[in-house]
Amino acid sequence: MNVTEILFWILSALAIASALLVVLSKNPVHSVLWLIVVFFAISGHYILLNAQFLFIVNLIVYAGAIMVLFLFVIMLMNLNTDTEPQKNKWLKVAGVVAGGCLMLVFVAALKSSDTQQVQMGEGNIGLIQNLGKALFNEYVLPFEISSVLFLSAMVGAVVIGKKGD
Amino acid sequence: MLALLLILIPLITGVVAFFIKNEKSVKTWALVASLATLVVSIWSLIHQDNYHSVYSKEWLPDLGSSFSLGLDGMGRMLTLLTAIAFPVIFVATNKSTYKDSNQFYGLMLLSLTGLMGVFLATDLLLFYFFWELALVPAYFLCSKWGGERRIPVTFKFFVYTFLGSLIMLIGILYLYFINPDKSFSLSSIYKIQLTDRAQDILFWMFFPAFAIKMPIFPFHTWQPDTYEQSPTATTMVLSGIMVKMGLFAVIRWLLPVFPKTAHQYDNIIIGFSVVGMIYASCIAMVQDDLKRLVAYSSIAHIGLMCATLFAGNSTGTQGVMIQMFNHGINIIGLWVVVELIERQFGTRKMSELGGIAQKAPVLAMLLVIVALANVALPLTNAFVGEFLMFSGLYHFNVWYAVIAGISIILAAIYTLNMIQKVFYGNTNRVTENGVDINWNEKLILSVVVILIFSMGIYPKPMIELTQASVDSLVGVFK
Amino acid sequence: MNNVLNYIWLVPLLPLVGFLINGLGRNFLSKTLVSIIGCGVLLISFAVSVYIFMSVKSGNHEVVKLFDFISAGTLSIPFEFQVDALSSLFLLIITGVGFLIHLYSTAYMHEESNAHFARYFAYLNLFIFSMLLLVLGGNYVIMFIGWEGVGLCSYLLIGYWFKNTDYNNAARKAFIMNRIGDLGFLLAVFWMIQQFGSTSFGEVFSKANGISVAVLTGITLLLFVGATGKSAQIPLYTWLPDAMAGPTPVSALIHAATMVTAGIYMIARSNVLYTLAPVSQSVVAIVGLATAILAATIAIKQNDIKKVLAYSTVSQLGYMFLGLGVGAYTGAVFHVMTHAFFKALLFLGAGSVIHAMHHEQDIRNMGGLKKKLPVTHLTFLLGCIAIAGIPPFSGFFSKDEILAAAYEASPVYWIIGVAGAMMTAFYMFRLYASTFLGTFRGTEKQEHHLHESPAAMTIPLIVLAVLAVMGGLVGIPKVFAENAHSLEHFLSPIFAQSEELVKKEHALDHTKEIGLMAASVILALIAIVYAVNRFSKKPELQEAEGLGKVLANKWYVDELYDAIIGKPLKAISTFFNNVIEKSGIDGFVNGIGVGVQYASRQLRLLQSGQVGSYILLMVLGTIILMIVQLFVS
Amino acid sequence: MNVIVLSAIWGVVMMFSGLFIASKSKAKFIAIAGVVALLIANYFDLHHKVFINSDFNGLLRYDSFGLIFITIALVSTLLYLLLTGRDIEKVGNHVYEYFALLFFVLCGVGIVSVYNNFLILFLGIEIISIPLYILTGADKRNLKSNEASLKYFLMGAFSTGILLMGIAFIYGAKGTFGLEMPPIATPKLPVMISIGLIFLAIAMSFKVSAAPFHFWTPDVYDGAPTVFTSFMATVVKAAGFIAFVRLFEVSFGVMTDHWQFTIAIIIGATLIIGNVTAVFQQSVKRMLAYSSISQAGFMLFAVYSVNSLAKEGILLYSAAYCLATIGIFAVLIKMRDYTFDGFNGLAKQQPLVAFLTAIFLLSLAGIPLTAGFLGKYYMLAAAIKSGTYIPLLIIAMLCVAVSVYYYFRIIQAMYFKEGSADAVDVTSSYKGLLVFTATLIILLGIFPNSFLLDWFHVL
Amino acid sequence: MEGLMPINYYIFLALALFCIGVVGVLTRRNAIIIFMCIELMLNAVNLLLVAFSKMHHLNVLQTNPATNVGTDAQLFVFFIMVVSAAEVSVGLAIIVMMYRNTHSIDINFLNRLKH
Repeated sequence: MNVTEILFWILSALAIASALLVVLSKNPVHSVLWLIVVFFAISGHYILLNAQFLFIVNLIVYAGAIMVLFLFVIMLMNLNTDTEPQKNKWLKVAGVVAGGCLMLVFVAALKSSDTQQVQMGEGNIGLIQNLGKALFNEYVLPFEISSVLFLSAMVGAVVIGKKGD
Repeated sequence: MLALLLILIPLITGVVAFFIKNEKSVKTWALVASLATLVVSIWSLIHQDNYHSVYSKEWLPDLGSSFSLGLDGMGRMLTLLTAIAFPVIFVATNKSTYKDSNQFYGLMLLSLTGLMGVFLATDLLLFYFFWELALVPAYFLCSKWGGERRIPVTFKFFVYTFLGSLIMLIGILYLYFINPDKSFSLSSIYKIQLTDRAQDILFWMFFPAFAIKMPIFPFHTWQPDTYEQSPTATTMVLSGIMVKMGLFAVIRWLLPVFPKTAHQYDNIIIGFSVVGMIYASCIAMVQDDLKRLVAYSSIAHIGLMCATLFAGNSTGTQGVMIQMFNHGINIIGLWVVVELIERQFGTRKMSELGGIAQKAPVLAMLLVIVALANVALPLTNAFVGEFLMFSGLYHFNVWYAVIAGISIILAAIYTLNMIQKVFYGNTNRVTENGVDINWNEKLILSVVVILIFSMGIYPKPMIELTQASVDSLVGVFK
Repeated sequence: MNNVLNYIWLVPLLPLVGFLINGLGRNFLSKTLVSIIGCGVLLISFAVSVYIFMSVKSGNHEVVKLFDFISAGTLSIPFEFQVDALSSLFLLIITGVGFLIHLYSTAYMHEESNAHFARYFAYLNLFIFSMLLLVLGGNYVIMFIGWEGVGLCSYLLIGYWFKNTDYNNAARKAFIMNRIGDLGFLLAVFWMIQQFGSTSFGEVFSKANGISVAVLTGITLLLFVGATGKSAQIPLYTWLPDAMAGPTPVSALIHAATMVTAGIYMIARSNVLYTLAPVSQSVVAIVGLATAILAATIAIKQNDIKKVLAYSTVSQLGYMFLGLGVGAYTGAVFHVMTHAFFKALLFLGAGSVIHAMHHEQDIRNMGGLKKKLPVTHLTFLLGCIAIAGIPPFSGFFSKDEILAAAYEASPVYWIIGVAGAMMTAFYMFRLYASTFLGTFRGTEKQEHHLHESPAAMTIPLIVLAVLAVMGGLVGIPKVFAENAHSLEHFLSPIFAQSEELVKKEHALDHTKEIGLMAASVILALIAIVYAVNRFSKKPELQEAEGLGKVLANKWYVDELYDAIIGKPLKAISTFFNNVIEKSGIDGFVNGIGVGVQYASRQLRLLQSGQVGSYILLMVLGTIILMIVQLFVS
Repeated sequence: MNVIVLSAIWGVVMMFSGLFIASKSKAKFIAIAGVVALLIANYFDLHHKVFINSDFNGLLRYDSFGLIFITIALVSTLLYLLLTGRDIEKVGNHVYEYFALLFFVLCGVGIVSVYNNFLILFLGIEIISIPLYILTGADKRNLKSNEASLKYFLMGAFSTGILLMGIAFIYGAKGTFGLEMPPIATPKLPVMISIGLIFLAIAMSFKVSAAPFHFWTPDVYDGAPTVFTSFMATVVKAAGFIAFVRLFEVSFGVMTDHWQFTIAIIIGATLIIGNVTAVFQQSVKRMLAYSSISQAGFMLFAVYSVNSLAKEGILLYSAAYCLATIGIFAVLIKMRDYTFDGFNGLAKQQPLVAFLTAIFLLSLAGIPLTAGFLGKYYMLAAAIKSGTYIPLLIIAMLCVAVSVYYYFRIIQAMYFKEGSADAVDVTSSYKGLLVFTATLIILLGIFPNSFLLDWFHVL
Repeated sequence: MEGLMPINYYIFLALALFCIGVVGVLTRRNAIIIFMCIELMLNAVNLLLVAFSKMHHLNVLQTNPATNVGTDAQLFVFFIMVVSAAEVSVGLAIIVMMYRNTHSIDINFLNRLKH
């Protein structure tokens, strides 16, 4: 029971707990905050796995930009009070049951699979230097493509979001 | 070469017909086209050599299919029947007017193309193509120019037959993959050695398509409605020729390929057919609508042919062969009469007609002759066929022949009933100012009558024409 | 080829030509022309037949093959004519009597309009043609062609006055009854094909010995079914009386002289088969006898002049079958001949009466026509005597030959037969008396118009009368003179094979035979005397009671048939049409369509529009697929 | 590669020309010019002449299969723009942006038809989806359009999650994102691959709208502006199939017997739901949505049986399907009323248009002499060749018979019913193009080899 | 040695998060929250991918110390983040548009299109 494992367990527990709270909390704003917590926990895992680059990106892009965006939208629509009326109870139950079943199936399928080890702590593939090389050598094409993707997303956002027509 | 012509002429003329807007000229055009086809098919009777009767060209190489046509005895006979039928139809319906007549005659010629193709194709996939192509124009003809219930009725007819052929399509594909030299050509398919199990499955994939087309009991319910609703010209095509497609297909593609299964289930099929004969005859007795009556009588006749086919002895098969031709002629004759009556008196209800014989003696006489041919009176063509068929059926099993024989009596009952109700007795307000038929209608009917008697008195040429086909079929079937 | 028999095809061809000319030219030809053609062709073919008859009499006979009719696989049916004693004899009867009746018709049908007159003669000629085919046919198929042809012609001629629905019904009934018989015939033919591989008489009879009796019995019985249809025997006899709807000459020709005897001809022709199948022989005999009695009883109470004659025909035919059944083939054929003479005579006489009475057929409205129609009266009387079997008239010889043979077979036959004969005598003279004797009972308008018929009608009467009187002399039994039975001698080649098959062990001794004859004659005479006294004074005008009523209504046989066959058939057809077809099969087919529509309406509801439920369904689908993928397959 | 690059570039060009050109109506000409340019670029692609020459470390794989499909897609797009370009202007104000987005979609289509790596697949699918979310919602005033767009977006995102999960498991099993799968030694499939396979299958099924992941299709097709529905239902969907087939051929082709049963279930469900539900529809547009589901059911046979026949077949089928559907939508757009009764008596007013519509419908129904028949034929042949369950085929056939019902309803309405339906602003060039499309369908139906399939072996 | 972890832990953790996300999608009605749950699912995938990358890295490490196997997975995660950012921008735009027109982002009111 070394420190890594302890951290692992704590972060996992945190991630799952706050994920549950995202789903459960009535108030959208709270959900957003809890989701940010989840992201932090996951970033913690990235640290454990020594994926530093992803750790940074995750914090900046997700926990930073994206979630703030969400927050803005929610504020904009002033949904901060728990205005959401109750969904049909049976649908809720069905949803939960379905999700549970999905999990069960996963577990049933995977429990018997041979377990391999994951390298924690060291290993330098997660470092920016390494990833940058890879990204601009063999992965330059997807990089370009993703630029097109952004372009289209941008155009779309403009088309949709532009007011007054 | 001639084989190709038989398809090309109606195809091209048919397409052209769509663009001839003037009604009179399109009628003439169609008539000329059909006569040309007739000339070619008669020509093909004279030149029976390879060069004239076989045509083959590469078409879908990687599907193992080729555009190959061939004329054998049976093919010659049926193409001749088709080629005779269309001019007759065109002349007989000359007086009746169809809106958008250019489309009407165009479609008629296209269906002629499809029928010719079916009888000529010696490649299974090509056969399937034409099999469908004959159906589509018929569908349009029926549901554009038909009676008031035409749309649902013809749609049922279309889906019913289409479904049948779809199942057949699966069978065709299986046959193709079983076939060692991956080909659809008739010769190579005849050579396939099928396992019993394969035969069983495939047989039941092919048979329904043909059974629906013929149709035999209990797949027949589309037929009376369709015949009743569709314009008589189309009804003639459907009942005179398209019905023969089913029988032809059984002879050409079913029995030789799956002889074992055919033997195995012959009793079931013959049983159904024979039951169907009695059943249809009974129903025919209580019909009031001429078209329905003829439709049911046709079902009964077809039942006999199908039963005899599966009895599979040379006598019976020979009977079926020539009966295919004769039944075509007779029933077209009947439809012509029905058409003339309906056009003149505006009704097909026997209960509303009567006493026409006084007003139209010639029509009456000709109808009586055709009707008697329909009940297979000796010296009419149908007698020869039915005699041989019954004899064949008798060889197969006495009791089938006996039961089937009852339908002879029933046929006499409903046919004479029809004659009496429509032509004899006293005139009523519907028929009181009827007039006799004019010369070209007389001409048509007398052509039919002449065919009836010549085939009835001297059937030898027809028998010799189809002899070879019969022998080969029976040979395989043994 | 100088052999006259090779010109046999002329005999049927001529009537056919007549038919075609009259039929196609019916709108152009004048009545005289039509009559000349109609009768002329027959006269010629009669001449040819006489010629052929002579050459046959001089001992040559052969099978003339015209062309291949049907040949499929092993089966080959040529279009061939069999010219021998039997057929040539029938040729004479058909063409001869036929000619007379044509002649008679020219006058009888004279009121008809041109076209219909021509149509009548066309039909008549066509009938003669088919009848000739029937008797000339060299195999059963050709015979069958004629067989159905005559049925068709009788249909056409019965329904000749097609405006009248009853007549049409009668015609239809006749055709359908015949069809039932024909089915039997046809099946027999198929059976033959199966057994002998051929239908030619020569081949069949030569091979017949080798075939098991059971099969032969079956074949012969089926053939007999055909005969009962054509020759109006139980159970298919009811059409014949109705057939009287046709013009009287037609009744005379078709329903008395020729067509109805086709059955007898056919059985006589296949005598070998019957002789080899004793069971069917006795069936034939019994049915014949039963018919004879039944018809006779009915005839007693009929008031329609033609109906009486019709039933008497049926019963006479019964006698002929009795004869065939007991192996007296010659006798049967003999009776066919004589019967042709006197029954044709009687019908034509009746026709003459009806003509004179302006289509009055009910004998209750006749009487005392003796002086008004002398010729008719005389000839009719002769005919009655002949049919009653009083020597030396023709009927006596032929009938007695049959009865004698019947006695040999079993005395019971004889007794019943004689009873029948007695009844025959009774009703014939009841008819005669109430028609010609006593006082006139019709309207004075009719009385005013009463007149003897024209020569064209009386001449045939006279000729036939002579034949009816003399006809018997060709077959004088041994009792009176050794081998004076020229007919038997003439026909012997036909029946030779059967003769040797059954060895006649004891011929009836002469004294006994004479006794039987005497008995039958005396009984007949008693019946005659009683009938004449009874009906010349006061004919029965009131409706019959009790048994009489039953007889007057023909034992209600028609009603019975309708009840057990007609109605059920109609019912079941309606059931098929309305229930099984519409609701059952078609209902099922349409039901599929409806089912799809319904399913569509239900499946639509899955598309609820709710994203939540969509995704839920997707997740469920995922789960199911995973289970299938991971744990099932 | 040319096509991908050029389409992306042309998208940008459209955007900027939007800034400089005032009139809307110019847009479609630029776009058409663009597609023509793309066709030329594609011509070079076909002959392996690439402008920007660089190796993609096996991220892309140019084979005849993908190249031919790109050609089909471009031709279809060209026809689509020619037939319905003018109707795009009617949708909203951002005409140039719409065209730009269409070009981005084309770029994505180019990507997914030649991808050789899960990463590219993912990006390609996204690059197709995101513009489509927008185009679906393009008609901003129309609530249906908004709703469709939101539904499409939510479910699309969800399916993306599933796709990624699948990819993750495949990666976990084999350690690379390359498509090629090392042959499996064990008789039982490793669990991780199994799960990954299922999730990928589900995600792709979603994209090609196969049951039970089809629910978005009717609503989105119905809600989206008809012009864009036409594009979505044809080119995009076909591209989805190409991606699907490629994925299952290259990655899972070695282990067919492990997953064929699962796919068979999807096929059966898709066929039944698609056809049966279409029967009761009243709106032709919505009926076409369901018909596209049922057609997808048939195309799935190609996924089921990954063999050469299947690949030829899916090409032929998608060509036939795209042409016919584009044609029908082109006619539908011109109609005033989208219900079946809206077509009553069209044959009177517009005999030619009605006739051509009939041909398109016959092709969809799979009547011989039309390309639709041969497409179905190839599918069946491929399925039988790779050994299939006869019941499945029977179901397929029954479904075809059912499909005849709803396709022929239009024919019946046009030809056999009385009515005064008319198509608005039908120009002769429009008619000419329809004729051209129909001719293509017929030609493909009679001479598939000389017009399409021979390239498959040549290239 | 120190710092090894069975992969299954990560797998189950990721799956748990994934399923929680699914449950959220199924049970909430607020479009934004549903969208957030989808983001949660994506993050679960990211975590899993990173874990796998390290796993494969370790596997190869024994044979080849200088390997960089596993890089691709981390790059993949990077792309996922990129794409999801794009998606978020578009998605939020759509949601806002919806909100403008109907003043609600409750998916239960999205039922104009059905059947």
